[in-house]
Amino acid sequence: MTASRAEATTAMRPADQPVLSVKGLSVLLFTETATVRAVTDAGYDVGRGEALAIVGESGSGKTVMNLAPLGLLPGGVRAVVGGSVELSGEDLAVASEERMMQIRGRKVGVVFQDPLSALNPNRRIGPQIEEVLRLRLGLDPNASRARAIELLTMVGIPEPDRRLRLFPHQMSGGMRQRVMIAIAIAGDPELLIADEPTTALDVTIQAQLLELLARLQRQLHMAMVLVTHDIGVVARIADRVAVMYAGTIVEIGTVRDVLKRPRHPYTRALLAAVPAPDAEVGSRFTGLTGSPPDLSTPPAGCAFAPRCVLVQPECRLDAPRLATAGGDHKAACWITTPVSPSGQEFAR
Amino acid sequence: MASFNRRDFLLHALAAGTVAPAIFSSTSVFAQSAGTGTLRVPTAREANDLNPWKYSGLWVVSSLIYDPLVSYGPGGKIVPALAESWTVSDDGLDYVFNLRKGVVFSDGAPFDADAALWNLKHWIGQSDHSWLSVSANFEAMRKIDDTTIGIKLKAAAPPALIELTTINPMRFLSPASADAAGNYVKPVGTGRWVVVNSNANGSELVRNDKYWGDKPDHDRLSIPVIPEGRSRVAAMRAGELDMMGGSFAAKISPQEAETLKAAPGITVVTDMGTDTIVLGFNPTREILKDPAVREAAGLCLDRAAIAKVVMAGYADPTVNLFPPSVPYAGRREPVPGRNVEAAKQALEAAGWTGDGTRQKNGVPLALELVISEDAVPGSRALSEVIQSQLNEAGFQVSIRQVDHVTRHDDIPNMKYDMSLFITNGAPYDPHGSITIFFLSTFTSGTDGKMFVDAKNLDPLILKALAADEADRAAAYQAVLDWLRDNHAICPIYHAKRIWAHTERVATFVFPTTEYEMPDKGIVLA
Amino acid sequence: MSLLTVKDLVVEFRDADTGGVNRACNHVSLDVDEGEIVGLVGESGCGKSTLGRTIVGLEHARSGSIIFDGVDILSLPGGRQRQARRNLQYIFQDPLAALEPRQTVGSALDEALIIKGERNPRARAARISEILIATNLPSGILTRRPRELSGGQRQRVCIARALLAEPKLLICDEPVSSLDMSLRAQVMNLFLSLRDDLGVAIILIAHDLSIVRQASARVNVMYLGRIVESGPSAELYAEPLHPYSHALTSAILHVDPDIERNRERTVLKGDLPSPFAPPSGCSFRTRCPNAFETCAELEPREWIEAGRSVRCHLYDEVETKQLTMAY
Amino acid sequence: MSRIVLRRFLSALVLMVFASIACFSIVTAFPGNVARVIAEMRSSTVSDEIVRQIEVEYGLNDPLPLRYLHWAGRALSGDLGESLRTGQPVAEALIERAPPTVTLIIGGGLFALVMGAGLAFLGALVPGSIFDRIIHVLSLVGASAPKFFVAALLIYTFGVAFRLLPTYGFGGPLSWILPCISIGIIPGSILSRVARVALAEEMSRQYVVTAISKGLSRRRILMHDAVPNALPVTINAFAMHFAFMVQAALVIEPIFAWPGIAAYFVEAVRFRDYQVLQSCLLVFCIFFILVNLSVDLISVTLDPKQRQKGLA
Repeated sequence: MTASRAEATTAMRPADQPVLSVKGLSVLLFTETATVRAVTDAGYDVGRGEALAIVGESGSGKTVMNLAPLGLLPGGVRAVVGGSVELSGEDLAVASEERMMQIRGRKVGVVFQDPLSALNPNRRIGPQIEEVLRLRLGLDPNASRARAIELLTMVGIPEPDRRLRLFPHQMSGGMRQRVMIAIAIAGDPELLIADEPTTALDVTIQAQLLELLARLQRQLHMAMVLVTHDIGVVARIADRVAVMYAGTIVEIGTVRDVLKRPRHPYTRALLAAVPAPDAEVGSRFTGLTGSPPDLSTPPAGCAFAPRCVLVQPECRLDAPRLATAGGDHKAACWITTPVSPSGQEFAR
Repeated sequence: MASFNRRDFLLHALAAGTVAPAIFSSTSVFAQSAGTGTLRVPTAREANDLNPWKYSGLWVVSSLIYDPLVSYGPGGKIVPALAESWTVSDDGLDYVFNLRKGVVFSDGAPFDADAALWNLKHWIGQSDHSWLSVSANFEAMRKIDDTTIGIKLKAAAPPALIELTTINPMRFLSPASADAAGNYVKPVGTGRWVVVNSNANGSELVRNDKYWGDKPDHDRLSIPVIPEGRSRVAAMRAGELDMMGGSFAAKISPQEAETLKAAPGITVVTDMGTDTIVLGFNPTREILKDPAVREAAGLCLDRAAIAKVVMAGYADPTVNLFPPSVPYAGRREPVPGRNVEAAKQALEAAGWTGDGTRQKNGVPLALELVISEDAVPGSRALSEVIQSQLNEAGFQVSIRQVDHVTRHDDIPNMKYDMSLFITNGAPYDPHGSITIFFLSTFTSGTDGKMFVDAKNLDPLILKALAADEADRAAAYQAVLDWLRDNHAICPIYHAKRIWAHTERVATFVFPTTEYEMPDKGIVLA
Repeated sequence: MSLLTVKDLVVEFRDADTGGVNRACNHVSLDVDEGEIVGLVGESGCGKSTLGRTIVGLEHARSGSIIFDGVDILSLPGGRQRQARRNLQYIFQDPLAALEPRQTVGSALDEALIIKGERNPRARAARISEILIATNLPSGILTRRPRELSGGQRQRVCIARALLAEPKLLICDEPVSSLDMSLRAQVMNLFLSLRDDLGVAIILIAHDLSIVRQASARVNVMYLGRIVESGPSAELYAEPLHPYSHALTSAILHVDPDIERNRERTVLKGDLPSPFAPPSGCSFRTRCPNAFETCAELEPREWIEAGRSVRCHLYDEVETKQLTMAY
Repeated sequence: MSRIVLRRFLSALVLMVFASIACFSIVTAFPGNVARVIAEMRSSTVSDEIVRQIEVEYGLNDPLPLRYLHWAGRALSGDLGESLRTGQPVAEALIERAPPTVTLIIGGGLFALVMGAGLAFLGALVPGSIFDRIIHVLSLVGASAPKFFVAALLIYTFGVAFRLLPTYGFGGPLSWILPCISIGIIPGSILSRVARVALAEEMSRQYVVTAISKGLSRRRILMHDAVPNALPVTINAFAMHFAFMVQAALVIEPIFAWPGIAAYFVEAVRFRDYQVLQSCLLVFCIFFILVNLSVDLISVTLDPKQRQKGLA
């Protein structure tokens, strides 16, 4: 596998170079009471025009994995990031703070979960969009205003010039999230990270925004990382999906591979927990027993072992790594996806 | 300011540049200005109303502006002031004053018989001023000629001349400065100083170039108001004041005196005080009617220790009612040491027995000592010492500290067992304190009594007050002897007069009384 | 028979500064039978929480009646109302906010029993251990504080506390929306067992439609203070009558990407209008893909047939005919 | 918004009425015979007859509510009576003594504001820097040091030891420095802490993460987002301490021999000059209420939610 990947890299034309390339990413979080290994040895690529969904329960590390390398963790949280995160071939780990500001403004756009708290409540929408246009793109006030109107139109906000004068609380949740998306795409980024973009919204609004995100991604030819816990959302708009559990990617592959032929018992359990549209009314819900491990004291062996229906004694000894389950579909499970005899998976 | 071009701006900037140093050099209104002729002396309170016929103004400031007919000289000698000479008839009822010729008020109005009588009319014989014997006994006054006036009394008032040396309401305002109805408008006198302004900040005075006598050595006198003792000491040490002190200007506590003494360039000067701190007994209280109790209290006091500890040595221990600086102060009595044993014996003999708090017929020897810091500064510390010294002999003394207003309610109404009093001092003594604190028939309404005995003491007092000069010393001595023999009061100490000055003051001369500001004889370096 | 009958309930909020009126419940009627789980769905701001809160007495009703267990609550004086609502319990969306942070689970549960009037500590302990078993909580949890619990445990503690009052009806306002999907199942299954084992009736207020569908026998769909459609949940989901219900059910995402990407979805345009200035006529008309002139002029009446009801002008013409999807 | 403003104004008015009743009753409830004090001011000799005469003259024996109405009525027309001690009209004295107090309160307030906000801003710009440590130390010292001690220390250092600044007196700008610092340093240090915490809290909010994701610098976010948003909390805290500066002025004015309203009050307390006491207390209460009112109005203006609501 190593050899084939190396070949692939050299064979890749610059145009096909992944927008985001993450290798061996680890994130340590320092909270007041403990040090938490929030992400362990994660790796994935996202190409131009591709949407990668990252699913998992809360606390699985899916948000931290995406935001920590960009320095976008919520205030007060200190993090140490290991491994490499390359954006269009540029290693973020060695970028200066000044360069990071440019990268954040121009190359990456981020949409956060709760649009109300993600916008400054005491400033009008206009300045909040325009400041990035002026400071990062160097537009003059007239141009930035025109561009802001254009952006609001792009995200489907009617009467954009009037809306620019509103405060966040004067808009609905859906409108606010559209504003947030407008801000995220303002710098014409190559990568859009959407962190649970529809979770805080009503179902009818969720549907609108998923359509919007999918359309914008196609239109602007962006790479997109979509962090979500809703498998339905994944099924709707993602190309590929990575399933996270306790800070590690336990399964990754195309949406069709992962959702229709899940390898990892955790992926299977997640899918089973979604109520079926044809389930009998009044029938019991399917869920997982137990709870995720405490990442300040990570367990030996497979982190999912205590909750796993397929668990075997060896699962508790050594943590499985991602092994191919056919093509790009990989899973980290000793039982369902044993490492191929060649042992090449260990060579990383 | 419609157009403000660059040239204007530069002009303004230039002006600001020249003005700024001026602003910053006169950082405080009282800071030393370019001339060296300003003497800076603080007072603790503002001068307020300088109306010479009212009592609300600050007398130390009034004393600089207005002159009396006669002045209080050293040892209580009456010396000429606006009156060059005077005669008193043998019956003591007719006073004739020959006014100094050529004296003018600082506004140019002449001081003559008319001006003098105009002033006297404003107070003499009126009820508000009846505490002054010259006013209480006033019958008539007349202009004899342009520079001679006469005052006629109904009855003899031996202290009359001394009273005329005092400040309010005795002193003379320019009739030209009054309004049409003859009411006070602004402070204009014949004194050495002229008021430039006087407000809550303080008073600014300039030399009166029309003054009839020796004019001041310096041309300005600045009297800032600094209420806090700590701040006055700091200002003095910072070189922002030239001198300070006095009972009524800006009192220096013994502790502050020590601080000032230690500061470089500051000299602390002291003089024998003219007043006395007295532990007085309420003679209407049953317990205190027993002379043994009063005697025992006196025996318990360690006056020397009190003067040394409470007053840091700025006091002379005493058993005399008046210090020698007051006329007719009487024979000096030796200050006895403390004798608790004698006190105990005196109490035992009088029937006060028992351990701890003594009792007699089931009545405990418990007394309340009412004090007020406003009336007698340092009362608190002094009262605590008294309390502990008396307790040793079997007294039980409780201290009640009250404010100014309560004291002025309780003391005149005799709501106390013991209290600390302070004699009036020069120029009011000895007649003032003898009358106010001991004469049973006199009510000042504010001061209370140190002791009264209508039957035995009053005749002695009346005799002393009426005595002519030849008999006066003996008559006062009789009063003082009676007080001593009856253990009527416990004088404790005479506080020293304390002033401090910097090296800017080359010569410092104490004023004759504490009611005045040091002025004559002050020479700046 | 009906355990709870809400009839023509009107609840209004007045904005103190503008004086505007928000009619959060506009002549709402609702029935809950004993031992029945009834779903109440709609977007935030549609009045579903207000309805629940008014039933338990957290909001003041302007008019209408709430008949619970045969008693017309709103006709009673204040003190008696509380008494009449004794068998009604409310479960909040955010269990952390509903629990006193410094209080241990044990004392929170104990307190609920003391309020109920149980004086005997031994009896209280026994009752608490029963309830822990019923809510599938470990007994070690009694000494812990809310922050030390997982989200699912917290919500189950809230439910346990509510159950100690031996309610006949639980009103659960978004009980699982703050929980991860794996935990939702635990809590939802608990509700189902409560109904089966204890006969507790439940009003399930939620915006997660798939969960409501599976749990409740009947579903009510609310829009801007009105119940626009109600009916047996299987039928309502399979064949929604109201265009709004149709949009809601259409918003349920399928986990199979092949199905999900190829199905037709009704995506509503725009947002919920301001409840202070609802549209004339049918309040849904501004977002309705089927709206026509009448919708702006008249408020639709309620059409009822065979256990299903709908408020929509699309059914004006079919009137007596069987209610079927008319679009 | 006008509705909110009107409501605030009305409640301030009602408060003022209550405050005036409180001022009046507190002062009249003091022990001691006021009439005797008045009599003493007129003459060294006080007879019971004069005292009774004064009681009638000043209506001191009237029932309290009547006396209040009299007093309040005259106060409304600007007549606050005359000082019992000096005979000066109190209203005139208050106007005369306003400049030092106004200078002290405003100067001290400005110092506190500049010091508090400045330190907090510098601290927030580089968390954990020397400024943060200064804030920490100051807030500890500031909360415990008595005002007179701070003043004494400043007087000794700048007046006595280095003779850079005047130790007393109300004169030119240089004479304002020490008193304003003395009165402002404690609220300033408390404010620095409050503002620092408020800024830290703002900087930990999600919208700051958004701003960082937009590629903005920390300084810009601090200036454009955190500072404006931390303002209401800071202003509230500042206003509280600003209002309490009146209390500090009671100490500071006498120490620096500033003839202000607070010093006037202190002296009036000593002599139970109850006309002055009532008026000063009333002035203080009105100041308190006005400060509160302005904070309320500022908060309304700063909060777009309230502002918009009113406009709608």
